[in-house]
Amino acid sequence: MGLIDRQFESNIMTTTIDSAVNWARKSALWPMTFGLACCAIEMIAVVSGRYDLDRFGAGVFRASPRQADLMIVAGTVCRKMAPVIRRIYDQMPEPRYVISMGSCATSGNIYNSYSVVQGVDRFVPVDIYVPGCPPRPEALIAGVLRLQEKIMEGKVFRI
Amino acid sequence: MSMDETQEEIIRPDHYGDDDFDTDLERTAPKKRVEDLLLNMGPQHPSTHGVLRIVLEMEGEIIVKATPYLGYLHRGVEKLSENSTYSQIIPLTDRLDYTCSMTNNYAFVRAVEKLLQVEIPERAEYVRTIVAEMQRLAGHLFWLGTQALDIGAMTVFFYTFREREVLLDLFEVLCGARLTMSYYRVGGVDRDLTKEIVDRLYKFLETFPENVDEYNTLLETNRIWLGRTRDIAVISAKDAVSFGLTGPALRGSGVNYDIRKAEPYGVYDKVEWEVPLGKKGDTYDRYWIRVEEMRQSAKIIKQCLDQLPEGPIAVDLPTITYPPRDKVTTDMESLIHHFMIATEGFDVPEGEIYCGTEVPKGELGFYIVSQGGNKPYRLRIRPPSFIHMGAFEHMARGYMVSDIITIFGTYDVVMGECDR
Amino acid sequence: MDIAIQIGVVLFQIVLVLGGVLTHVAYLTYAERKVLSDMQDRLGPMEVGPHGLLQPLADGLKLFFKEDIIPSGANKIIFSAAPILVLVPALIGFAVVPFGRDSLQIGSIEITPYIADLNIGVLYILAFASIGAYGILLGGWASNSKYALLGGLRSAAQCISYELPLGLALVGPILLAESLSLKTMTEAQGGGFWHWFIIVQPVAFVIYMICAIAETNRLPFDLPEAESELVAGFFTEYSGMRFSLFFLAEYGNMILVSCIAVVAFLGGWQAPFSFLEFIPPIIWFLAKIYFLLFFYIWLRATVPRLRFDQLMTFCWKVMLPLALVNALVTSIVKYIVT
Amino acid sequence: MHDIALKIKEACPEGFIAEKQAFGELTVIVDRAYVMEVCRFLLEEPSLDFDMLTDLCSVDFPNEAPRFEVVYQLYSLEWNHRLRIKARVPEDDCRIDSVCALWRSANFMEREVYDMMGISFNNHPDLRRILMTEDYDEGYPLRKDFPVEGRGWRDDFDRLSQDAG
Amino acid sequence: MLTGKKLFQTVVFSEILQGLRLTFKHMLRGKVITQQYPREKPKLPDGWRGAIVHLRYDDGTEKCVGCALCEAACPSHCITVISAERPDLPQKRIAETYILDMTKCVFCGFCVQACPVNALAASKEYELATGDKRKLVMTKESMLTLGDRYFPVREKRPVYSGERINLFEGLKAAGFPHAEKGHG
Amino acid sequence: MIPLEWYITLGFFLFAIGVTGVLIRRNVIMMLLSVELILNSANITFVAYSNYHQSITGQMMVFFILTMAAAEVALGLALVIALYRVRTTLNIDEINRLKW
Amino acid sequence: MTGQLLFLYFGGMTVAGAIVAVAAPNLVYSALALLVTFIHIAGIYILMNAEFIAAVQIIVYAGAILVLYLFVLMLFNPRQEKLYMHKQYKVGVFLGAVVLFLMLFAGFRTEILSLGGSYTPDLVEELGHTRAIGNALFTDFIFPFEMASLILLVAMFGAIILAGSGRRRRKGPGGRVDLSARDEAKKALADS
Repeated sequence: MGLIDRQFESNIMTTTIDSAVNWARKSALWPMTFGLACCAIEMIAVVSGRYDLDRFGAGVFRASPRQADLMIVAGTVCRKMAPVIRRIYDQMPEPRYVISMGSCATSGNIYNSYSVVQGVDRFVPVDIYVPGCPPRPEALIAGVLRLQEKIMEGKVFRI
Repeated sequence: MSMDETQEEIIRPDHYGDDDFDTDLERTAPKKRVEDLLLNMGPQHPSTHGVLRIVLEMEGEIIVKATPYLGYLHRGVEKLSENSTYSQIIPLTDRLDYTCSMTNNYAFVRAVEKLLQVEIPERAEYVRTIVAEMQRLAGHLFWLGTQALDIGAMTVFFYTFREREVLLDLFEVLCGARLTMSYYRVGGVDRDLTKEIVDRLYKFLETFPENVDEYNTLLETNRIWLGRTRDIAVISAKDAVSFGLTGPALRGSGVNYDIRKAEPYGVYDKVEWEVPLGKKGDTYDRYWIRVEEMRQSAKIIKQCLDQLPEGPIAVDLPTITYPPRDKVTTDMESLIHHFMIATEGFDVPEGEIYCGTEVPKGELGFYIVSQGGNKPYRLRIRPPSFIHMGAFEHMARGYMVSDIITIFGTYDVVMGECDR
Repeated sequence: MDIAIQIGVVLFQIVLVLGGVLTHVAYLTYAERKVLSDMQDRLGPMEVGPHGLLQPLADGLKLFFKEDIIPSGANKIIFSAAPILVLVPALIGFAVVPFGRDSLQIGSIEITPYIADLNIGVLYILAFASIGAYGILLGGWASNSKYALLGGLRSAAQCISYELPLGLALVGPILLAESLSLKTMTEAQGGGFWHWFIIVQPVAFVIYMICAIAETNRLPFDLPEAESELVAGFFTEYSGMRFSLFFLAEYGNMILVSCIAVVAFLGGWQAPFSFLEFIPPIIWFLAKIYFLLFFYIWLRATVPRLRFDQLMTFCWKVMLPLALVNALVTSIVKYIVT
Repeated sequence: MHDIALKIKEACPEGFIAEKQAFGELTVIVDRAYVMEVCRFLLEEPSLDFDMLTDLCSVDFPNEAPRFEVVYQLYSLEWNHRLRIKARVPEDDCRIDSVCALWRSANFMEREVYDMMGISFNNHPDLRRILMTEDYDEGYPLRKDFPVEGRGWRDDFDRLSQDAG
Repeated sequence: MLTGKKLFQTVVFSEILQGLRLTFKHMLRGKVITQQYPREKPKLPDGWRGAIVHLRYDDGTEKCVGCALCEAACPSHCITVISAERPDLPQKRIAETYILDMTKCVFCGFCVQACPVNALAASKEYELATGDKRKLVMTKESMLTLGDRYFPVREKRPVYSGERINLFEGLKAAGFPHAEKGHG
Repeated sequence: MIPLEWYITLGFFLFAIGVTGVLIRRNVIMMLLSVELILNSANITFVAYSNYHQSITGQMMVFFILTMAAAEVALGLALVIALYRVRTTLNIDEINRLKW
Repeated sequence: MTGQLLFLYFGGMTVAGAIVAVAAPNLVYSALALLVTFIHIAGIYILMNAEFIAAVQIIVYAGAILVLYLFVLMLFNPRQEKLYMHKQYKVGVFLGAVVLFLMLFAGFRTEILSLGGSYTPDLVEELGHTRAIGNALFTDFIFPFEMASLILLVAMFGAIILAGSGRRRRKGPGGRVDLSARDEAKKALADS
């Protein structure tokens, strides 16, 4: 995202380029290696042979936030961890997406306690919520697919 | 290196100044000559499998000090437990060690049963043992896959997860969930082993040893793997005991301590199996022990399946377990018990107990202080991972930075259990 | 006028080779994911285009439109220059690689199957390969991050160290071919696969392959970018387009070292048997390269990663003496035979 | 009276307060001033040989006179027996001797007790908060008077970027 | 001691070659275990614990009687029940408001077990991903719709022929303190 | 054909710049780098004369200078590292004592 | 003509790079500028029909020597230095200029005789530069060659001893370093 973003009027040309760029973005969603708790195990399972997130071009897990597009917040977000998540989010380059995976990240889940943040959306904008404790790998894939739909709806160049 | 040389090396920065009159130099030369490099790993770091932060103090590539900072996944389980009924704690224990959640359930219900002093039916004991061993398989497979992935052997990860998925499929049929099963109940288990599951389990056990061989083809004799794990994170038996290590981490050092043998529970005393022991206490030994434990678990499951008796899967104590479903709508007594258990849970006599159970990571203990009533007064979880982390610094000292992942992986630490 | 035509031809050749190499690089990433997943009992990219064929395109396009961050503490000029400093040496080496036998004649214009035939071809490639270390080193330094700096230092140390046995392993074929030109080297191996230098120089070939893997930072030598230790090595702080340049360079280097291996040991574009010569030489050349690339990926699927000190020890205590002994023995034998 | 309890009483009569047997487990209550002495005896006496400190935790009894209770779970690999040692700590002088010198596993567990219950340990090498942040100032979560939901810290995101450090 | 065979194995990298053989074998065998999810849906077992739904009797009336046992049994306190008398049948009670916060649900199945009338069931619904968190707060209506989709076969409404049991009286008689709660 | 003088002049320039570098910089590493420049100027001159005289001796000298440069850099940098370890500075003005 | 233009480019870049290298406040910039210089010097060698020396120039100077410098630089991790030049840098520049002037003066006053040796461009064309150099190196110059290798060997030992001193630690199996001596020393330091 930079100078060219949302600077042009909507016409056939920009619409086509828009959909091409959106297609590229949705087809190469590189997630970040970012597991917090239980859901991380299912996130790892999503990469494994049975579910194989790589089929959607999203199997390239990058360890550095600079190269990632998608942050899957997988697990309980504790107050001690919150600033770190925020900083990692800040380090990611635009366009960046956040999936809140599992009940813990969405709302704190069963852990209504002194150290658990009641939902990651309190300090990071979340694009997709995937409920479940933990969600099945398929549910996470469904979340990624839902995110892809959302990306396709987005506007890149047009006003 | 002799003692004197070291002293010279470390003291030297401070020692000019005594006989020095060059004030200009005094100003410009810092006191400490070689700055130890501080490297902060985590809390989000690909190899920590969770949220651990380690601050490494290094001299070149050598770790001088490795301080673990915990608590990034501290969820207050102990505090929450004090406000939940005993049955409501079961889902909380699921999420302690989430790679093998049912063993945590087992540890907890065993502790409560010890307090309640109930005898559970034989079939339930068998089912519990089978399921706990299946979970051990799943947990060790997970460990093997991720440890191999960290050291770079990515294919092993996919192969172990292939078997793990088969197991999880079985859990799905048995408990209705893949990871956090909440399967064990105080007084028994939730659902019965069906014929289908037993058959599938037999089929799985047939091919499982071959699959273990497959991982070993890629690892066991591979010189790179040997180079990365042999003599890494060595801990002597004495130190291991002093640090309170349990499970494979302790047995790697050659200490024969397995609660399943020392204080048999379930049906571990009715089946034949062995406790694999290491010699050196290095990472390779622990790897070997876990692989061997998988074989032993498979053996245990097979024997249990062969011996599996018929009978109920939970005690029929109306004060503890739900009455049978069909009776609730017809029988007044049952309905009342149903209501009481659903809303109030069950009352537990006053007392305090400590009950340790062998989970894949080590000894998971529950210390329950009850003052009567349906909620524990104090529930203390003795997490093996947390105590293993205490030995981290001791084990990491003197190794290279690249070994950090190996050293970290060798305990099989799960942060959910470590931080609770 | 002649000069203009010559320049035009060279430009055409450059465009052709660069285009070919970059296409190969793009689809090498795809092939890597596919082969890896095949070996791991899974499918790999499937949904982007038929069987995921458009995946490299999507990746490239996405990276191109991604925000490009220069970290606040970074040295902007060097930070921007480093990826180019890595990529250019990787691509420039292709200028001397002979891809085929026959020149293409269009009227009076002759298009050779190589851009240039330097009589110091091997040295030329080695010289530029050594420049690649700068980009890594500077990229790591300019990022102003400890992880990147450590990764950069490690990577540069690795590159420099493994360049020595790599070069020494090539001494064998050079002695046999009595030339540093890649074209002459290929021609010296004509007439059946038993003339290929791999037959008489198997040790050199093994040393070369191992060092080439180390040079290109592939598993089991992918220390600089070992995810699990140093996050992503020297390019930890790079994002978007600059990051993809590093990626391109890595895969470009892979193809380049395979090209040299094919030319120096596997007879270049020569067919293994004379009756198979009806197949165009370029096909043979590509087939050999593909085999070597497949081997890289195959190895990646199989072995764990070495530790840094083991890596260096392996280089200095095993590879270098072996390569030296090999060069010595080769020269002595060559002296006796001729 | 249990053998082990008898031995403890013989070895350290001033420190021994009571013993309790329930659910097949032996509990010995000792005076907090003599915890170190008793523990050293338990570790070094060959016929007891409690070489593993399985667990160390604390319980809060807000309505009783010495408010806190520190609980040690000991295990002997050699003899395969377990023992629980308990010592009461009053609220106004919330400290007890550290047993880090005897069992190295005590280090982290004592830090946890300090973090969660606020009991200080004398001679502990590195007594800092372990699970909560080091500047956490709402109190000690496992005390009974601490609300489960905490006192607002979990929703305090003012210093989000600076905290990351 | 380095025997001849061992030396040979070390020199030719025999164990790495074995590993290479294994991976190559896997590639050739092509036993792919991947399920192509959006196209191939997983076959979930009957006991799978997905989203919690409400059930109906065969005559279309809902089973739930609003007893709030699920609320009490839920470990994560994600269920809220407010019960009321049915206006048409004063003796019968229903849940006037039934809210299940899916974002907090742990899918443990305790509520299903607690329900005395089998009004709750765990469906196989798991594709709940959404961009709007509010959609995850389930009401009785949405749960009934889900239940209709997943449990098309409905149970026959039981007809109580015998003496009518007064549950709450019985509970009170048993000294059960929270019996009043059932009345809402 | 490029006249010999051009090469010689280039060599002179490099030499002068190298000398200046040695004289004006305070950093030990920088001084060593300037010495490299001086060596290179000698190399250029050698090759130029060799080319002009059609003799290979000059080029041979380049090889030996290269060897010497490699030896110099190895030893020089080792010294710099040893120096830095003791004095924590690379500033030549501060490294002015005979005794460490 | 083309050759002269090329020379002007290469020579200009060489000198410019050298000046930047000497004058740049940031050491890394200096090293980079020097890299530019070295590469262009290689270009000049090619103009003089010495392509083997050109390749060696890049491999040795750019690929080894300068990388070593950069390595050491990065170990010390320098940033911009404030006082990177001497106080009397003007004197230094002046001296440099004097040296240049004297050399130019002397150089252009001297008449150079063309000796016309056996090493003609035709010969290079026929044999190849590499072969010519190899022939010379291993016949006429074999003694200096061996001496050079000896010098390198000595330098290598010297470098290892100098840079490695005080850094050696006892390494156990698996690369573990025994740090207990360090601990005791530190403790002794703290106690005193």
